[in-house]
Amino acid sequence: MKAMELFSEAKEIKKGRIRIETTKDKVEEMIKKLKNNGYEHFVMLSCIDWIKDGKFELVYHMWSYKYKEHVMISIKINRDGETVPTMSHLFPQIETYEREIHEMFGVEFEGNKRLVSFVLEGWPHMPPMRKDFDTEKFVKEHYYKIPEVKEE
Amino acid sequence: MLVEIFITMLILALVAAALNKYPKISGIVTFFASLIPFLVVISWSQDIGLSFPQFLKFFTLEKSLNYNIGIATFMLKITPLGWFFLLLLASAFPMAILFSITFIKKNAGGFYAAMITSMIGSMGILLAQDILSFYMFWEIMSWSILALVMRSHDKKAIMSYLSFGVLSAMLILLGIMLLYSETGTFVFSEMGFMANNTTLIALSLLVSGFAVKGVLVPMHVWAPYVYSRSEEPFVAFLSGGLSKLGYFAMILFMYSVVGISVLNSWGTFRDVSIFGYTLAFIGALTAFIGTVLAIMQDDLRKLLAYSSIGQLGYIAIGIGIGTPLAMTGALFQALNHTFFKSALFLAAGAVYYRTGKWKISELGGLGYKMPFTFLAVLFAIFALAGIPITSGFAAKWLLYEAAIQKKFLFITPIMLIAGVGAFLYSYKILYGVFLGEPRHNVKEAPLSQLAAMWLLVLPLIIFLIFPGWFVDLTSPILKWYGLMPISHTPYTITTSLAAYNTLAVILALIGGLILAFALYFSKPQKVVPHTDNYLAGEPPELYEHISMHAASKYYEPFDEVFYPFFKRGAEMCWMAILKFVKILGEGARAIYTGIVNDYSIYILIFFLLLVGWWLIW
Amino acid sequence: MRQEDWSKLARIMSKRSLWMVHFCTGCGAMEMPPVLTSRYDMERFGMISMATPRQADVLLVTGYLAVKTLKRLVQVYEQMRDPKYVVGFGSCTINGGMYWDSYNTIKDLSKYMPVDIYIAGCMPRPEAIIDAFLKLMDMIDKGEATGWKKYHKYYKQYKRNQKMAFSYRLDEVKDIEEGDGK
Amino acid sequence: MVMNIITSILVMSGMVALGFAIGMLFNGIARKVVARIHNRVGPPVYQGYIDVFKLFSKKTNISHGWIFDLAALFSVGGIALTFLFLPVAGVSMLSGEGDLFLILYLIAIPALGFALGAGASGNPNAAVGMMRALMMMLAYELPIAMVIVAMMVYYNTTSLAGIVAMQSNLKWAIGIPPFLIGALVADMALQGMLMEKPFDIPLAPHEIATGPLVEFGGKHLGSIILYKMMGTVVETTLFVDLFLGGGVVLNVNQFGWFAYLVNFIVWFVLILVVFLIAVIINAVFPRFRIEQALKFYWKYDALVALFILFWIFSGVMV
Amino acid sequence: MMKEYELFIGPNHPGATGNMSYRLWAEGDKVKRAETRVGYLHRGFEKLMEKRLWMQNVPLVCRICVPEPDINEAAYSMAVEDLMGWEIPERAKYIRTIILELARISSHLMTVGSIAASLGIYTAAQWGIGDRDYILDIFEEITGGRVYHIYIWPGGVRWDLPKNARELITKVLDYLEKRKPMYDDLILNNKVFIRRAAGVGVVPKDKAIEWGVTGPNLRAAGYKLDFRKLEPYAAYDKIDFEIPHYPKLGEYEVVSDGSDIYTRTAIRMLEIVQSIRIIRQALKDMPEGDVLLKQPQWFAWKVPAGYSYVRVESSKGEFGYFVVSDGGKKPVRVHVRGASYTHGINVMETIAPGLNIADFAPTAFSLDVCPPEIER
Repeated sequence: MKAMELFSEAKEIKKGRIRIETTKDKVEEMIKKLKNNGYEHFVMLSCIDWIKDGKFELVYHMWSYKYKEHVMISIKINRDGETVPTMSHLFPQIETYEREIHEMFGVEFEGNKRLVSFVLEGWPHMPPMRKDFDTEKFVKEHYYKIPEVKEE
Repeated sequence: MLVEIFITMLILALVAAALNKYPKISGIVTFFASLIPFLVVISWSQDIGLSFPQFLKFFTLEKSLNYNIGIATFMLKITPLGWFFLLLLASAFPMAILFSITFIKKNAGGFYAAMITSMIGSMGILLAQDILSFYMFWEIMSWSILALVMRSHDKKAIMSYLSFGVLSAMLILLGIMLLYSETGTFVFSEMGFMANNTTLIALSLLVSGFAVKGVLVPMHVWAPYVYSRSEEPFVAFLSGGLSKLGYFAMILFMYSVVGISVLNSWGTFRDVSIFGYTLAFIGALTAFIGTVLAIMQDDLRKLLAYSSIGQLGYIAIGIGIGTPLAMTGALFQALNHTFFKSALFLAAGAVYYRTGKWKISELGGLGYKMPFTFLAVLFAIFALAGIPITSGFAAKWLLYEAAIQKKFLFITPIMLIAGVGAFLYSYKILYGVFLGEPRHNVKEAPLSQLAAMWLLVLPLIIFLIFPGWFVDLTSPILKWYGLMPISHTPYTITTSLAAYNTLAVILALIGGLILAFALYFSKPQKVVPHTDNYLAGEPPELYEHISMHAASKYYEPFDEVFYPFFKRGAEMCWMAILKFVKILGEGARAIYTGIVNDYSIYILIFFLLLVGWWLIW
Repeated sequence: MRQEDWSKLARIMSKRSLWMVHFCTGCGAMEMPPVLTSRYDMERFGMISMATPRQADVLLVTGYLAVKTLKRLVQVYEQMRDPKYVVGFGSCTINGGMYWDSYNTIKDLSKYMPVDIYIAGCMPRPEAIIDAFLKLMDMIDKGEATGWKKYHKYYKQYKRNQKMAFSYRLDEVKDIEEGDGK
Repeated sequence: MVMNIITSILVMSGMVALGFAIGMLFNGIARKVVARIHNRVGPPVYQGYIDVFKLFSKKTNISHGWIFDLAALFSVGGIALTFLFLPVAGVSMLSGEGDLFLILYLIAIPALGFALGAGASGNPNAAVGMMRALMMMLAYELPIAMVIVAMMVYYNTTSLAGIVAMQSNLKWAIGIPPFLIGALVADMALQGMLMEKPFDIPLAPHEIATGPLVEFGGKHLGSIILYKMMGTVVETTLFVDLFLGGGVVLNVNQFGWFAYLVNFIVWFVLILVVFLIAVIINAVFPRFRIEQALKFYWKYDALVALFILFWIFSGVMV
Repeated sequence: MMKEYELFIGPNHPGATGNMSYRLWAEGDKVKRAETRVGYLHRGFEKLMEKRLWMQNVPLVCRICVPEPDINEAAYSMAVEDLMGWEIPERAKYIRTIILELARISSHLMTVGSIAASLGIYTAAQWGIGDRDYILDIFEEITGGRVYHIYIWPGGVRWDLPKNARELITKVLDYLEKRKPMYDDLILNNKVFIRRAAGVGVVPKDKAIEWGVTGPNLRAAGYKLDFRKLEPYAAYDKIDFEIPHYPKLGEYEVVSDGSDIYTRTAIRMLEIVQSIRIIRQALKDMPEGDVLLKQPQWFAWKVPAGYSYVRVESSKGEFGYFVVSDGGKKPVRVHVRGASYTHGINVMETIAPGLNIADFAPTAFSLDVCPPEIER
């Protein structure tokens, strides 16, 4: 069945692109349902930092080869202290996406055992993809302050 | 005098057993006891026609000893063949004891007593001139080995030894009975008889009985268990020394008792008797199978056990072919094997003594920690693999030449490929134990252990440069059998096919090394630890520990190709033999259950009774 | 022959036999295959790429360097044997190039290891790369490519800078152990 | 007497130097030929000399301890020693002092030295590479051993010099039908001996980063490369001695120094041709996995060799 | 004590597919466990793009995937066009098709060469990279850059093709068609190659979609799925071409079942043929006209708020751009889905246990793992 028929909250933003806004406790159910109804390709998991609202938006992208439809399930969580249950048991590649989002945004995924460092190594500062992390300032204070090698 | 020697050794064995509480003193006493056979051998050297200098003749010993008892005559006499094998055993034996002084800690008295009785048994076998004394000493030797195997407390080892020992004893007994019924005498020299089928059966039974000691396929099944479970000094002596008794007995019965003309009368193939050819083929098969199985092992002792099987196969090839070249080769291989395999087992013991590990995959990097052990092993392995840096090559070369001389088109490639296979498991030992990632922080082995190993390695280096000396050593045997000794000088051996000049090899090697050194020296160099290895750029300090030792399942692709064949083959062999043996084993166990410890004392009592009986009559 | 003659001969020989480390640190590595293969064929000048740093003479830093890569690069550089040369490749090694404000890439390679020659551009054309290598050969011939000596001489400073970059915090780096590099 | 010894030592050192020189030249030629197949120009033919010189002139040398150093010593020393025992263009330096079996075992000395060094570095890549190298050795030894045994029995000598002498007056072994097939079998084995594709499994850069060579550099690598380069000369010469009469075309007693010159040129051309065949096969094949190589040699190559054995066997029986 | 030993394939290793690393736990010659380690190329693109104007991001995006930069430009441009609601000129669509297909050929040539090289046929790599250079020459002629072109822009392409483009491209395509039998003889019909590649590194068919496998790797597993047909972009809907997929491997004998090294290589080889066909058609059918929408103030764009996910079929698989705008001058979030993200990490880690060490690098190469698209 098509996503529009499956979920009442689904809305089509353009041809072949469907957006569903929901809450985090319903996500697992929805992904399972979509997976069983022809949406078998999990495209990616994305995170958006809406700093003005104090929210992170997690977007689960799924695609159906059958209906040629792309579904984006979007949930919003608080920027600080809110955890999300992991979905890595549904699609194996979600584990990696969660690992990356954990590292880049600091979102905690409950139940994901592999939230170890992914891209960065020994990063002591705030997760860099957050909007309040100013990369220009960091570069100026870090890399440009490393002294040149002085030749005596 | 001969009797006195036996009695002295026995008394020393009793003393050693009595000193059970003081393992070191007991060991030292045994060490002195173990020197006696060696002195005896040296003192006999002139009697068998070797021109040793006079000062080596320590004391005069009677050469023979006859006792009559009712129906039969017991005769002991030194022959060139017996002398040669006694030399091997008598040189390996003290080294095993020297090694045990620091190695054996638990219940040492029993160990030493059993070791000495096994040596007494071997001496008796080598001197025996009649079937009865031969069989009696054979049993003494076998039972004292059992006592030593019992010390492992490993059911599988004990059971397999016991069942194969009984099998062997039965085969030998049957053979002896057949021979006796055919000739009506026990004395070897009186057994002039015709070539008929009974003799063939008797000889086949005897040879297959001896093949159990000589671990020829398919009688090898017990060896890996016993070799890999018992204590190292004993295994060194068992594999290095006692296994030669099987080959001694084969030569004795095939060429002395039965005689080459009788063998040939059963049919020949290219002037080699079919009987001998079969033995040679089994030998080649043994060499190949032993080698392949050795490559697959992870347990150091098991690897050495299978490599023993593989290397002993070569001796059978030489005995089977039976030409002067082949006999010299077989005897040379026997000598090499005695020294290098004893040294290797002792080195394995030393490694265990320091690290407490047998598995190759759990060892590693000991080469820098135990450099002298490593060098001893390296030389022993050169001998084992036949690299022309030790005498190991000469023996194999003689056997190859002998096979080509007889145009053995199918045995020679098998021998060659088994020789190459030896490189594989040798490197497994070298890499797995001594090279690779250093994992154990240990000291060099104790001095007595090192001394034992190095004294065993030394002859290999001496006979490398002067293989002619060895040929001198064996020429009395060849003459005794009416064969022409091969032409040689101290450092060259010439055959009808080619010549081998060790001096040229050594000088060229030295030349090559000088050349390499000239290219090599001068620049300063920096030694880095293994942690600074190339890890595809990954800095090791980021990781707690990076495991770099690849010794586990080292020849895994090889195993994958060969395992299916050998699994099935070994299984079938096992099934057939085990079923047969289990019945015997059950019976044997029924008699011997309840005896917990220290079999040696019982053996001693048995032996005392036997000797007493023998002396009174 | 005198010592100088020998070292002159050694320089002439080693300039015609530069072996590179096979390490694609950044996107500049995309132009290395054409340089090494049939179109431009650097083997004409004796240059081939080797698998491990132990065997190689030239470290080619092909493009931007993430801090994580810099750690590996330093390891590789220290595993190489003297004399060794570093070629900085692309604008990113000079000043960060396109990624001047990226939090994860270093901006100036010469702070962390001595660079013998830079190639500008994003990314440099194969012709530019060949030209740079010919210049490097020239420098070796004249004895000017002395980056490896510099690394030994100012080892402490280089080590300090590397540590500063690795830890992402300048205040944590205080004292550097003694040593002169490998 | 003394003069004789000095002369022979001089001749031998000259020959070893020549062997190394040819080995380095072969390296350059091989790279040039492969480059032409790749559609490129390739390095100059003297590139081998430059590379070796550079490696020996490196300033620091990183070692992994004395066992590691043994590798370099044994590999160069051992291969030079092996070369001395081969008859080269009919000139027998020490080949009268040992036979083919000795040569087969002498080749193992540098290999074992190399193996020791590779193992001593403690690098897993080196260990895996060495495992593959030893298994390759086991694989290709079987067919080549069968062919060699067949030749030994046929010529009734085990001496390589003897086999070469039997083939004088252009009665090359390759002209005898079983040994024509034998030469093909041995050429397959040679491919493995020279570690050229499809049998360059021990080095396999994409899999184990050049395997045993992984920790070698500077003079250590220089020694190993010298060993490899000389190894090509030794192995191709062995092939030429066995099947192509050692390149002897003119009788030395009859033509004097001119015969030496011609023989050397013929020998050089022959080993070059044998080597180039290997190099060209190398350029267009991927490499096997190690168990595939083992199966290839023990199944197909050895089967053909067994056929030759039976052929010779029936001949001998008759 | 650990029985396994550890091998690092990469970052400084000939068997590494770029600057990434696999940490292997192996025993004997078999891999027991593998871990993909990435992050050596991380530049924080997505962060940098949030700091730059919409138009400034164009030169940035092409750096994300180095072997095939044009798909990034195309996908980013399409996402912006999607949010803006633009319809680009017809000629621009055809030019985009030509450029993307040329890029696909160049990428596939390199991949096929690398797969062959990782199995030992260095000649194939030399030829492949040598022939790829002719395509780079075309790019240079059209765009001025060899590797990074910055040619496809939001609103079309930067400028029209040069006058001699048709001859140039046709010449190279003819040459490539002439070369193809040589490649076949060298690689796909080579008996030793078949021995090495068939049945190795298998991605099972029933798991392929669930694991997120896309592109040629998915087609090698037996699905006839291609985003050029499923969601046509540029001018693909007007062009007739086939989707090579297992088991329809054309002239190559089917020696394996499913997505193994051999089929993945064969699919790539067949796709080159299809790309040549597409380019020829596009060159023939291309209409005259504008190539770029007339848009003033390149640097003052304000893109309407919204979410847009745009995918293109790259040579490695599905390449997606998730672009979020809040109506400002800069994007709020650009998230790139590289095809290698699943291939390189999840699939490799799952299929690695039991692989031979010898087969590990060829498997990684045949999945065409490209690290910069993983970590960006």
